[in-house]
Amino acid sequence: MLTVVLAPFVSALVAPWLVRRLGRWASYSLALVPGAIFVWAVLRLDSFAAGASQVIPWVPGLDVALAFRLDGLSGLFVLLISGIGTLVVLYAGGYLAGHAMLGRFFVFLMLFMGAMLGLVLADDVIALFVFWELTSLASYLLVGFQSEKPEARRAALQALLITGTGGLALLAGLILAALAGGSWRLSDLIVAGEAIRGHGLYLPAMVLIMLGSFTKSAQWPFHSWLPGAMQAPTPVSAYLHSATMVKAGVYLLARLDPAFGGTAAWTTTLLVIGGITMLAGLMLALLETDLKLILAWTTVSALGALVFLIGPATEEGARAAVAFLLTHALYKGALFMAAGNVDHEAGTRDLRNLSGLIRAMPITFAATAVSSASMAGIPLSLGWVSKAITKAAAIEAGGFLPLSVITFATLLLVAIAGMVAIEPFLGQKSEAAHEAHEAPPSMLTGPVALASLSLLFGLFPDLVSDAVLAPAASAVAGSPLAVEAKVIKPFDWTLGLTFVAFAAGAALYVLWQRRAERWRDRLDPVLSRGPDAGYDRALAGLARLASWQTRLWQPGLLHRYTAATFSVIVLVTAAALFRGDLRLAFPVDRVRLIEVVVLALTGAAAIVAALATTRLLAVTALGMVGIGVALIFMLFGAPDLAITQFMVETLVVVLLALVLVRLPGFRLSAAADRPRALHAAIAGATGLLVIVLLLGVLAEPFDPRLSEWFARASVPEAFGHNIVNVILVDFRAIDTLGEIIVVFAAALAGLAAIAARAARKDAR
Amino acid sequence: MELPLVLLIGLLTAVATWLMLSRNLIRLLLGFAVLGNAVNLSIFVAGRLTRDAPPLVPLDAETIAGAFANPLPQALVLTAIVIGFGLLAFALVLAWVAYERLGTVRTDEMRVAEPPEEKT
Amino acid sequence: MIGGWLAAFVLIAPMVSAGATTLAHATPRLQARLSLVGAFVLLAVSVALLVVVLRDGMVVLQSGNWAAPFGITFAVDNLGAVMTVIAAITGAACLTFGLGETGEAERRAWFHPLSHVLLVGVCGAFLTGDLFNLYVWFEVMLIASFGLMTVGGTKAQIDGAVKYVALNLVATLIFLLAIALIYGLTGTLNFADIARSVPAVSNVGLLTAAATLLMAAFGMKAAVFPLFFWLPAAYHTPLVSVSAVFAGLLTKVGVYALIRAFTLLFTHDPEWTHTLLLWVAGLTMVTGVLGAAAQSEMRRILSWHIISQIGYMVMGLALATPLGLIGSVFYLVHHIIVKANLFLIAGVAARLTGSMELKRIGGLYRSAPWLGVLFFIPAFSLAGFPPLSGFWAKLVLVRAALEIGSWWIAAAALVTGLLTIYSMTKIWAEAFWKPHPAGEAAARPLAEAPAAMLAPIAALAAGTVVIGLFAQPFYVVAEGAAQQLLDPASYIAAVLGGAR
Amino acid sequence: MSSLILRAGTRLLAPMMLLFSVFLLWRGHNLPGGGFIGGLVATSAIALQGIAFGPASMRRTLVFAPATIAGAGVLIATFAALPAALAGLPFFTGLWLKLDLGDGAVLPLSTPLLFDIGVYFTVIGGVCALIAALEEEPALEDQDMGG
Repeated sequence: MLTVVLAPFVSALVAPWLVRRLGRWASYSLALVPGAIFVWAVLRLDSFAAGASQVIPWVPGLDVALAFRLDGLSGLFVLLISGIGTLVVLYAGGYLAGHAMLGRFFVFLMLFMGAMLGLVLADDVIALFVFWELTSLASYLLVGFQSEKPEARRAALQALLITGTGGLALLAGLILAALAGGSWRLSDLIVAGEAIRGHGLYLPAMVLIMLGSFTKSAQWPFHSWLPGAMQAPTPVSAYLHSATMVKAGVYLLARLDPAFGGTAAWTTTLLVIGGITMLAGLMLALLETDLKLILAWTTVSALGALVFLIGPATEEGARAAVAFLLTHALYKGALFMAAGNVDHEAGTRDLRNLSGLIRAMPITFAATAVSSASMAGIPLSLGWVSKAITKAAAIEAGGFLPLSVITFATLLLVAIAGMVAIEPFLGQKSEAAHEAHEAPPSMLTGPVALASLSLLFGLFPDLVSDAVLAPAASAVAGSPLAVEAKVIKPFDWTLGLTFVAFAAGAALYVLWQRRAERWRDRLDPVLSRGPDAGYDRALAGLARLASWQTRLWQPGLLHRYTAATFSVIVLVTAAALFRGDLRLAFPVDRVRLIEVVVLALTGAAAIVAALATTRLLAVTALGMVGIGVALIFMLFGAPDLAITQFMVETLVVVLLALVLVRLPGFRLSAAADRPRALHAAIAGATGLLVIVLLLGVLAEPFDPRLSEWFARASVPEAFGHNIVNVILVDFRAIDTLGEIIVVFAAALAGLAAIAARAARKDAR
Repeated sequence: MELPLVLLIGLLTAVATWLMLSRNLIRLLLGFAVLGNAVNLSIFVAGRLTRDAPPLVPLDAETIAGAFANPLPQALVLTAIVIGFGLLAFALVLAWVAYERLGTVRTDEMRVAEPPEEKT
Repeated sequence: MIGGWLAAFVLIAPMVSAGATTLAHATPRLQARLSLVGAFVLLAVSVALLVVVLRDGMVVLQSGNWAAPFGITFAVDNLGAVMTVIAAITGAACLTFGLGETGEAERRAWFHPLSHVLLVGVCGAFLTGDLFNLYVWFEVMLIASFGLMTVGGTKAQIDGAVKYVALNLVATLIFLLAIALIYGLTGTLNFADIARSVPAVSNVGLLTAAATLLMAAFGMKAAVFPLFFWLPAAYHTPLVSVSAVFAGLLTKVGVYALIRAFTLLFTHDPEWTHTLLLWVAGLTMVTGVLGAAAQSEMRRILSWHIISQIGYMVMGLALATPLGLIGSVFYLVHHIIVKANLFLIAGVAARLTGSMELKRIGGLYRSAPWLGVLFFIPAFSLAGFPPLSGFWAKLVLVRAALEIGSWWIAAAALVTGLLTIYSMTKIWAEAFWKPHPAGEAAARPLAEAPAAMLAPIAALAAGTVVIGLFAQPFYVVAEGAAQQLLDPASYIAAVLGGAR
Repeated sequence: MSSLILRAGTRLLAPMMLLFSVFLLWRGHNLPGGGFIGGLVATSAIALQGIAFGPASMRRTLVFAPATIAGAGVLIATFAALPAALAGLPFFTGLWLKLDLGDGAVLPLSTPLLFDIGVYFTVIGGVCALIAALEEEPALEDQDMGG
């Protein structure tokens, strides 16, 4: 299975090369990869029910493995991903023939394919997440493929941010689920359902995982990115936004249904969110005139329907979900490709400019018609079969409300099917239709193949019901199920209801053709406040918050920075003092006059330095402070320090003089420093804190081990009588080494700065 | 005898902080110099003060007989003094270069790297 | 013995390089060659040291043959050795890049020696086992960074340098004051000896205050909230190779010091220190990433992201669980490589399009697709996208937080990840996807960038991918480092046990 | 800055200070002094020279470029740490060679002394580099200040 997942990644790496070498044949060679995977999966149909696993260690330290598991549900997905993938690769070869960046397109597409296969096959929680995020990433690049268009860039970002938000929630949710279930394998978690549902982390894990699924599968109110993603080239829409990526969320919900399902929270949330999404999507589809957008909204609706079906966590629901999953993938893939054909060949996909295409594009029309029929659930199509299963599920789930929701959805879908299949193709030839001609074979293979399958499975549902749908439904339900799919059913009142819905839908289509324009105008102000605008508002709000807080922290004024730094450090350190009893010492024994004089003069000099307004006075006062400190060192037994301090102070004054003399006409005026009270408070607090800290230290006993050892070892072991110097050049020579490097580097740094001054001539 | 010195350190710290909060770069650097002195004295005090002999072993002896000043803080302070000097020397050069390139030593007028936002 | 001398040579190599490049500053070509050779020698030595540490355990060097705690001890555990290797990698990459970037050799004669001095300081800080010695290496690093800030000499650089210098001078003195207090309380400077003495200090409040002061000093170096001001004020101004080294290494030395201090030295009052760190971590992440969201210049965006990422590293430390520390170590390694690379890529992008300002550039997607690949890898690694290195780092940290029920820090980490995606895609959309506002020809092809600039970028990107795809060995090293960090007793025994 | 008295005084004082600095360096291991203090004294002497006779004379006194001297000092100090490797001892272990000069006088040569010499030169080179550069750079004219 690792090979299956890796194959598309490898082919992504060679895709640009293939395109350059083989030109238009590249798509055929690339299609071999998903084609082979499809064959691989078909050959393994028998083992779907039993399930097959493969575990390759990846990061054992974190218990992360490349664990794969092929069962009914993942098998169904693998078939869809590879099967539709093959058709889409061929289709893209025609759709984007001659495009300058076709190679790059295939890189992204194959990358996505690999990620998607990994996602559905992964049996490891983290591996699943890895592939999940990779699909988001690949979709970002695909949606933004026409990157010169600002709308494409916006749509790509919106898709990434919304699915990314969900992705992060999902990560947290999956980790919590793994902690609750005690394993990082999905197959273990599914078995540990009872433990998970009883765990304290169940609810947060459920909410977070749902958030991830809902964003990925475009559930209300996170759906807005999906219509936007129609900025992608049509092959992408046909692949990602119908059959694969958007179904990832549904896949995850279905996958975890045995572990998480069955609680009131799970069922209610999924029914409500799925129901809203399903109906809202259909109604919004009616308001569109862009063929692709209509399809996008029906996709949103279909995803809602799938969530709605998974919600009750019943056997009927599982059957219905997988049946509808397959149905939708087949018809929606075909419809998107057909819409792409119309766009490609007639130059527009706006319904208002399209009609009468049937002459020019008969094959496209046929594929569209069959697929639309399947979408509407007309008899003899696969849609009809899955609708029956769905209705059974609705009845089981609780009768009236679910059933009426589904019937209402049928009604709307019939009208939409009319918009998609009848409006562009029948009637008088529009201007665009005169120019149009049928799409090339590469672009017809996909829609025709998928539409044929809709028809074939509609006529002979047994072809898929046992081999594919039953194992998949079993995986969703967590126990073995059979799927009974019938074309002909005994007549009862629900069947009557369906035919009533068909009739009403047809009527709605006829009426709607006249009224639609007015409704679109009327609803526009309402819809422009929807989640899509909410996304914009959120982004703008984020930008405002960001720039506000950046101005707050980072106003570009050094004195604010220093003030904040000192304040924070003083406050936090002072607060820490209260972590224990503070003892202070006040040692004042036998103070000598000379000490007092030196101390007083040093303090006075410091104050003068602070208040000085002329350079000379400031420098002199600073020198006085330095000499005072040198004298203090002298008084307390540190001659080396005193000499060093004195010499350094001299050189500082020399440097100060050399620098200050070069700053003509400037005064050290303190007048500009406005918030004096605040600064004085900070300065006072800092001084006070240092006093308290030092007096506290002095109250503690001192451990003189080191000094005593130095005194003992200095002469016999290091052959030096000046202990300070011995410390400097021997005991702690590395300090001194670092210190001379500082002196050395200070010189170089100064030279570099002076060179920067010379750079002014040619500077920016 | 430590108390008066600690009070002086506190005073130096307060003065230095006050100077470092200034918008004038030269005053800020003066503040750094003063604060450096205060911190060096703190290390000195933290090693405990003594008026005893400096840490020099008599040339004819193996060890110091009586009490002596703690040599370790002295070595540390010596290192700190030189490092502080290196930093200050560079900072002074930088102040001069800043004045020549930016035309000011007032930090609130240095707005090249973080330009104030235009009001829109 | 071999290990000890290897540790010594980690310092000696850049020191000799610094001296030699200074002596050769009149002959730029020779200087550049010496510099590059020196950088790769350092890399070789540090890798050898890492191998020895991983094989034989901690390397303890009692310099001058003076037993701890009297002399200065170098104590190299997994963390120190790994950091040294990463520093050497960054140094080699950025110096190579610098060959392509720096032009007028005379004016920039001090670029090479100062870079090596910077590496001396960084490596010294990673190796030392002595608090005051750590201060010295911090200063070495600092003064070198001061000089490097000004190499090139634009006005913005001088302005940035003023703020950078002023605030770092404050940090320096705070650090020194903290050392004074800790020395006054424990009477010693050796890490292991301090760790041993801390429980004996009776005045806990004072000890905690000293620890907090130390935290503030290291926090300033690490640019945590609310002490990060110097970083966004300066990091976008110097030469690209310089800001890449800074971005990769400098703040991380602060994080390293925080980790060292609050796993080894001060674990006496975690209720205060580690709670404080946790809050700091969360606020650092969020303010940093919001700061990035407000910017529209590549290097300013990246600079703010340094801050937010520092938050992640501190978060792992604050959680103080094995997994948390593994996360911190992993994050450090991943981040240095990725962040240095992003700065280098920004430099190439600016060279090809003429500006760092996103409004004024674009078109790289068409003109330089391979640069797009090279950007995509570190950018999405930074955002924590799998299967790149940043994903594992984030995964470990989030899992560590969730395991002990620190919900809000996990949430902050995830939200920060999302906003990181936002600003990385901003750069991507504006610089790469968007057509260049000055027309298609304004974006130059990648071939116009010198190979010396591209080679290190490609190498670092490859490293990011390798860490991502083959995370296990890196995880094991991080795990070993975390185990050592959580076992101060063996550190103390290794240092004070008389090993010579 | 170039008064006659200063020049005459410097001519006398500077060489003495330089000699004294070497003396401080030498005796530092046993009495107050050492590489730092010696280096600082020597620097003062050379700075004095520079103030009295201008930076050119300062550079003449130094013979080599100040940055080169500082770089050499760092190298000397670094190399002082290395001989221990030959003796199989850890980094920076002090090695002593006590030359017997006869008459009981002993000339102790050691790696710590070599190290201190490195310190001495680094301090001289480093500080003089800055002072010389500052003295040589002319102040720019005021009207040019916008840059």
